[in-house]
Amino acid sequence: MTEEKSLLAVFTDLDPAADAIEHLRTLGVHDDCMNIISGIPVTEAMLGRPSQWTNVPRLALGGAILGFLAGMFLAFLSPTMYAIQVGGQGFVAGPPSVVVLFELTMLGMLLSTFLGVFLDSYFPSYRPMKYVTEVSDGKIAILIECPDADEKKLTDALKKLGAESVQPAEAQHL
Amino acid sequence: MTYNQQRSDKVSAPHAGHHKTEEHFREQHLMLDPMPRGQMNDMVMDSMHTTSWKFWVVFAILSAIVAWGLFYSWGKMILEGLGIAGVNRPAYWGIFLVNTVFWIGISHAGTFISAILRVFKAEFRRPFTRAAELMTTFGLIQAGFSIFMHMGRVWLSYWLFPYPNERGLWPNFHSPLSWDLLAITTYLLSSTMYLFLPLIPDLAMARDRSTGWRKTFYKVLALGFRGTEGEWVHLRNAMNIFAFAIIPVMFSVHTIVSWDFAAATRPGWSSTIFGPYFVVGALHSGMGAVVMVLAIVRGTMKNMKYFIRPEHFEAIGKLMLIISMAWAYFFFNDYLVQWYGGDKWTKQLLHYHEAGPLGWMWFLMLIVNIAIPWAVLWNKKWRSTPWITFTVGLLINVGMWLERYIIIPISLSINRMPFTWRLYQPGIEIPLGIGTLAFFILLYMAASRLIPLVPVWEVQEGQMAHSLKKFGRETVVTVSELE
Amino acid sequence: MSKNFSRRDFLKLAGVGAATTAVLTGCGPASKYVTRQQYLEMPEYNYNGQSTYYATTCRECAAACGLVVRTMQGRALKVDGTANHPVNFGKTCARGQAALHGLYNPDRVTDPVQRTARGGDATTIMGWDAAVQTVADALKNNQPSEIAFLMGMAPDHLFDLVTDLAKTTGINAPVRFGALGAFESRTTLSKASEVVFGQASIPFFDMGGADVVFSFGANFLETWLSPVAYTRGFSNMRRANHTKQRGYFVQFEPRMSQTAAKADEWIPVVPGTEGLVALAIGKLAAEARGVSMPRAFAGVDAADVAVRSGVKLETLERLAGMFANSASALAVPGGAALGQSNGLGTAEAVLTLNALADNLGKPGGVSFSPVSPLNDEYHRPASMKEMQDFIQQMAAGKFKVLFVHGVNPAFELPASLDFAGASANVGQIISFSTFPDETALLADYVFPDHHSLESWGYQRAATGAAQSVLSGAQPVVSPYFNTRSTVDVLLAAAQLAGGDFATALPFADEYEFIQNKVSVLVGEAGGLFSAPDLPTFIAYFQQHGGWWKTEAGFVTPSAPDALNRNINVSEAQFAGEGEFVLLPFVSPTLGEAGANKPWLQELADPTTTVMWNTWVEINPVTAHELGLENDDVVKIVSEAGELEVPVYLYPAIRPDVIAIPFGQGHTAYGRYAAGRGANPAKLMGPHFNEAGDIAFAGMKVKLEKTGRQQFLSRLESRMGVYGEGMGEEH
Amino acid sequence: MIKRIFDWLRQPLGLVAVGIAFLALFSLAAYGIYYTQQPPAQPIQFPHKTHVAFGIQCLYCHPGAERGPSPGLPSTAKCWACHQQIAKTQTSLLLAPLVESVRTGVPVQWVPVAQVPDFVQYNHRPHIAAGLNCEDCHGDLTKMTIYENPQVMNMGWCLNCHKEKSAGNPELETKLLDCGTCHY
Amino acid sequence: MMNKSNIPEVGANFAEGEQGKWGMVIDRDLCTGCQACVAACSMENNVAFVGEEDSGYGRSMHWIRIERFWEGEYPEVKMTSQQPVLCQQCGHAPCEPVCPPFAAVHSQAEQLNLQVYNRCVGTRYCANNCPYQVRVFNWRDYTDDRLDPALVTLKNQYNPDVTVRRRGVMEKCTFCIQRIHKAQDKAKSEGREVADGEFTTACAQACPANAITFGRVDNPESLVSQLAGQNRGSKLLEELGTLPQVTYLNGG
Repeated sequence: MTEEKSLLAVFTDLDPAADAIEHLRTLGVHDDCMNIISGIPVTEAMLGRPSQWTNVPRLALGGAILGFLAGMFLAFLSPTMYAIQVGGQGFVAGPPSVVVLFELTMLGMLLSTFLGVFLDSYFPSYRPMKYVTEVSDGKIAILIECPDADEKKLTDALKKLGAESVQPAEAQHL
Repeated sequence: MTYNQQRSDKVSAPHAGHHKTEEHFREQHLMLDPMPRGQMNDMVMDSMHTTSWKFWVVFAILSAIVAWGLFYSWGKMILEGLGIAGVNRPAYWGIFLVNTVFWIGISHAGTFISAILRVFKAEFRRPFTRAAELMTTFGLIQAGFSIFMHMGRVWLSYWLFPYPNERGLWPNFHSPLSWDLLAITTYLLSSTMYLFLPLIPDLAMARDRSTGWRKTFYKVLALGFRGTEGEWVHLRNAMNIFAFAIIPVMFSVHTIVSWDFAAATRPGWSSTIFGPYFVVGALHSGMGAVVMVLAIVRGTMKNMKYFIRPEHFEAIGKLMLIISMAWAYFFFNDYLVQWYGGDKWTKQLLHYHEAGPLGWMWFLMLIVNIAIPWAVLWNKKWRSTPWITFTVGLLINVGMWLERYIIIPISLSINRMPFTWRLYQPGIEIPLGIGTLAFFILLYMAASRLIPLVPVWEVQEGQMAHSLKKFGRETVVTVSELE
Repeated sequence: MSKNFSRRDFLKLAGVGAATTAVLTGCGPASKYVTRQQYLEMPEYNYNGQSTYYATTCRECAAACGLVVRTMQGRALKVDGTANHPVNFGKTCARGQAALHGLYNPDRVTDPVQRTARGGDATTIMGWDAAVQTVADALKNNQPSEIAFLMGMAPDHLFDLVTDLAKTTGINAPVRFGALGAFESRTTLSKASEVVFGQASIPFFDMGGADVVFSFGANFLETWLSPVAYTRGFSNMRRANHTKQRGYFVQFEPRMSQTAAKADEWIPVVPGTEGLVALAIGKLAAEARGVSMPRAFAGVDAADVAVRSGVKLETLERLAGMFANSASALAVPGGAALGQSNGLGTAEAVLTLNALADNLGKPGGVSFSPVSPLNDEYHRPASMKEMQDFIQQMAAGKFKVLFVHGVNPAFELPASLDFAGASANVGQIISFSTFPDETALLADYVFPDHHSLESWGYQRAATGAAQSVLSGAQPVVSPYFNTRSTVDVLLAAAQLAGGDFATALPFADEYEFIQNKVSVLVGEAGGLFSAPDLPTFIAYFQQHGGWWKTEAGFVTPSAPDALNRNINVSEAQFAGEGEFVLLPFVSPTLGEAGANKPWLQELADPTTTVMWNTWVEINPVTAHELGLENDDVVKIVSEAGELEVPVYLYPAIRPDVIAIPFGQGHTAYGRYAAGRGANPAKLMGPHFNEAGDIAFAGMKVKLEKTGRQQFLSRLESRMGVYGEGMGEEH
Repeated sequence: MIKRIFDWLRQPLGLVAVGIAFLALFSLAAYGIYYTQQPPAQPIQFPHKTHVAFGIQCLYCHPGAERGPSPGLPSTAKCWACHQQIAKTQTSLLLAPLVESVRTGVPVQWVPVAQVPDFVQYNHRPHIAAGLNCEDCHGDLTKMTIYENPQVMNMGWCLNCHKEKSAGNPELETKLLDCGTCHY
Repeated sequence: MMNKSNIPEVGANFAEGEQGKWGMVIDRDLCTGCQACVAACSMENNVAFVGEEDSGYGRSMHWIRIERFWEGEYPEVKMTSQQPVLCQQCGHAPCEPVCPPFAAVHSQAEQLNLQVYNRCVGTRYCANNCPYQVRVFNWRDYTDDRLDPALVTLKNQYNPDVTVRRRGVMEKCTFCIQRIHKAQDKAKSEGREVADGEFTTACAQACPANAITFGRVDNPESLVSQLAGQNRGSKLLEELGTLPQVTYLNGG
């Protein structure tokens, strides 16, 4: 096995970055070996990148179902665990159950959406990571995983394509 | 109205038609006044770091007020009982619940701006979504304080939440208060999450340009966010889900608050329109509060004049005007039906509202909630002026507080047992109410120095999407659909 | 049962009380554990956690209602009426209910004390031996004529004991007094009864059987004579059943009292003209009946009366017709109507109406209550005039020693009689008061008696019962403080004093004295129970809470010529200057001595719903003319004194009359009473009616604004009771 | 200013100080809770097992259980009825409080252990009448010196038994699971 | 005033037993407003007194209050018949469903509105929702002898059968449920049913005018049922459909 090397190419503008990605692909860098780091949300389409898979909507749906079930428990099961009559109403409140179901469904959905971001993005993570702080100044960084041998070739190519800087990426504490 | 609007647009724009220059657009619109990202970051960081001595003086005073008004007074009340408050028979609910409803109302503005305006892609929202979202969270905290203050045995309040216990007893979901608890909890949690998600990239930005304890603080909060494609996608997806889902939650919260009253067997309260009436009322006070916060932030914080401009006040002023009209509509709807078909107790109550010893409150409420906004906000120039909208917002908040005061303790004074009618005179509610207000401001002040009040990446995104386009002789603003 | 009741060894179970108030949750007492003191010796009839009930007699007023007190583990928990007691038949009034707040009052006199200086608070605690010695010395070292006893109204065993003592030793006969008796004008009533019916006694008005009741100022639903018995009578009158229709009740009174509020008709007569109204009704009723005009009513001119009394002639005629046509009409004199300078004439006129109605001795009419066992006549408490004489004797230095028990003259007597001033000339004053009242403050010694619920005794019921009643009292709990029964103190002191005193009271203790007294009933037939011997009798006596005849024993008044004598109702004289007639009345909830019981203070006055204070009732129209509003403090100036009281705008009072409740305004008497409200006795001058009762309603007063306000605590709403809320539902 | 405090707290010494402060607060709270839950010492270390071994019935000393809410604690007189015939009573250190109580007439201050809170209206009689034995709730007294509750006497424990006993009998269920049966 | 017989379709929906078990009849024509019931109730149920200031501010804790109104003006003024208002023990009580922790509940066994003091957290919603305004709240610690030394002696009177309430708790008339339980317990131990009139509430027991009658309304033979059946009976705010168990007899 050849040793893997990481490169971080920093671009100022969107277009050179998109060009660079396209060029890298022709240089044999697979899409999976590239990652874009940006300070503002740059859609995949803008850079001609394949669509990202996200579990967040599915998790949200799952959470909503769980929340709904919890609501079912609170609205329909919990009153029967110690049946207490109030105001001549049934043990299980009718219309109010809708309120309980709604609130808990929404709570489940939103909580799991939130947690979904954490799960999908591996938050929180305080380990050293490959990053340049210029990103938050609006630069677009391309993180490339390549065999050791290709480092020189790619660096040159990227430089030529307008990269502000290309450097080996070291994992560092953010 | 629309006609007036258009006309005033024309009149107030000095370089009408194709004479509008790019400078003019830059000056008018933040979105057309782009700035390098790094510079914008510095401005925001700068605004967080800059604290004058005045800030600390106010901070100290507010801390003292919170310590006295909130914690000391509340502790005293817990030890001595609610007797030191003004609640009595028949006004069993007093200013505590007025404040609860008021703060929940305030909290509606944040969601309205950051969720509804996001869903409808109202671009003027961008610089102050976070400022509004912070109000939601902090307002809800005050609402929580108020509702717990209200309880006679607050140390047992955990009984209101569902948890398995040896008695087999669960909360009573027949009770509107139980719905309230669920709704407010849901709303508080989701609005906090919704505040936090868009904050992550900005925290990462702050992390990248901080040192010392701030660095640790932001590092912990930024969770290791870098801005990779995946992170952005997950975040955006989540934010979209939130933006859509939190709207019904928001509506449900104030509707359920209104059901606390509407579900009761009391004259004046049993009104089917209370749900939307309360929601609109909440937006009314919420928008007023947003405009107040924006004016203060713009006036006191460094670099904020760049982010918050008259165009924003103008836009919010328009919203305020519309909401004021909606509120007036619902108020009249509620009043008319009660007046027309109400039983003798309801009629007695209406009479008492207007002609009772606190009748001035009723009239003042109508003046500041309807008359003043209508008289002022129709004018584009006036509503673009921060101090004018600030004043109107302040008055609306006073009016909305009075509205809740009229609905709760004043309406409670009249019931079906005339032998028990009695006035309500607030006692320790006043320091406690001032304490919650001070605590809200204090939290806001602390937050303004700890987290970026302006969502930099959202502003940047917006500026990316905005451009000028010429149609024939006319230069107009266009917005690209980036999302 | 032996006489040595182990019940007397009850222990105060302090721990139980603490446990009762133990943790609810949250910030409760520090520990959930409370030590519990168990009985040293458990009485054989007692079980843990089980209540024991004792029958006794209520001594919150002189009516002698029977009580059953629920006790548990040595604590008295609840007072209720004795179910078959002829006075109250299981019922109680609010004051009886609150007796326990007297028993457990935090301000009781806890030990026998000697006062350092009269009027001061400083006392030194002395032992009971020294206390008994003090009493013995007081008896022994003074001439019998220099020894006086001032006692409460109740005709009880202590009164019998002191009477016996007086008979044997020649000390002054005990003087009995009570403010309630003064406000009821008992002397006037008994004098009038003597004049009209030939017997000096309190007549009994059988309301339960009457169809029409005309009450002239008698506030029998509040404090008058025997309120529980009369309320029962009222209830029976009102209750329609298959044998009788609902009775009709008319009250003639310048101010709508609680009693008048229950009347079907309230006639606001001019104060002092009640007697004239009675005469006019008599005349018109006689006319309506078509009988020959009785001499008693012949001299009155109804039209003139209508003008003077402010009652329309048509009203008089209508009421007279009602009175005449009723099968069973009843007229009742009492209250403020008799507290006028012409009170005796008024009482005579009203009693004579009964003769016209021909109801004497009949159901629904007037009779005399049966005389109590152990007693052959009605012992009338002293009238105010007699009290004035007594105080003059005090002032003249005639008494070297004064014993006070069961009465609080320094508070209850009009300030103008100057009891406090006269007391300075009494060598030694010994109070047996249970509470540190105003009189106890003037006394050199306070030797606290047990609270009535801790005491033995018996009491005769003067009126209210159909039967002859001797109501028995027994301790329901052991004494809570270091108090001692006054009878025991006197018995022991008498033995120490020797001589006549020792021979007059040859009893070891109170219990023996009572046994001795009731022993005459042992063989008595026709009673609730009969017993072969004294111990059995005593056991039953305690079990039932007294002894009474099973058959009603009303005495029919003999009034052969009641209708044929002249009745002189003179013009009422009003003392003092001013535009208002002052009408003091006894607070229905507080009575004369209820002010130290917090729950009585917190009860809403039945008419005004005011709590914890004194007020002056003014007609709203008059008040507005004077520029007065609710809660404005006014100064009431009479010839005898002045008083500052907040205003209550009372819609049902004559515009020329103002009214103040009596019962508050204590300067001592414990934390709940002292410094609260005002005492109208300060305003009363020494003016009497022909019978010697004080003309308490015969005063003119002036009102002066003070400009201050004092918020009166009311139960009622200040905005919802005058029909603002469209009145009530029905 | 704040920064300096933060910095100081991040030092090892600062962290130790924070830890100590936290521990001190926590142990204070824990001790407070523990302290209020400790029963005070009984005046006499009453050996239940000895008395039960002699064959004395529970109801002999606690007769109220059969009749009403409270079973009661024995009076001094009841103890003394037997103990005055036992020579050791006068000399035993353990029984000194009893002898003292008889001599002075001051009752012995017992500490009730099997207590329900004030807001629970508990009545022994129906439980005995329903056929429960003392040991069903109070444990095996043949093994105890001073009585100790064999379990936490809380509402869940009460309810468990009430549910068990009333299962299948709707009328009894209504009665036994009604809030008003115990709380008023 | 709606008559129940006018709305049979609603009445038909009432479940069995909702006509109640215990009931009371109060004859307003007999009530003299003497406050004996109030005093008796307070003594029986450990009701706290609150002092002058609080009682004047609508915080008095009476479980019964005797209402009276004024009609007309002098001299035609009339005080309306006294109306003792206590908890009406509604069959469909508005106070119950609104209590979040189940502190105001309906007793299935006794068909009463219970207030479980120890479960109450003091939201006071029940009191707001009570059309009769008969719920009273412990605004302060009125029963703590550490705050009021007078209670050290006064608390000896407390009825051990009734919980002593502390601050922050709602309370109300219980129809003397402790007496109900005691009577039932006694009857059960003697193997019989509770007889009509065997026991009564503290207020009814004290009432000198015999205006209050208490008993089983589900027993047509009982005195209270017979009195309630009179045509001069009405219930308070019956139009609200709360099914109150207290019948007021009006007029003569």
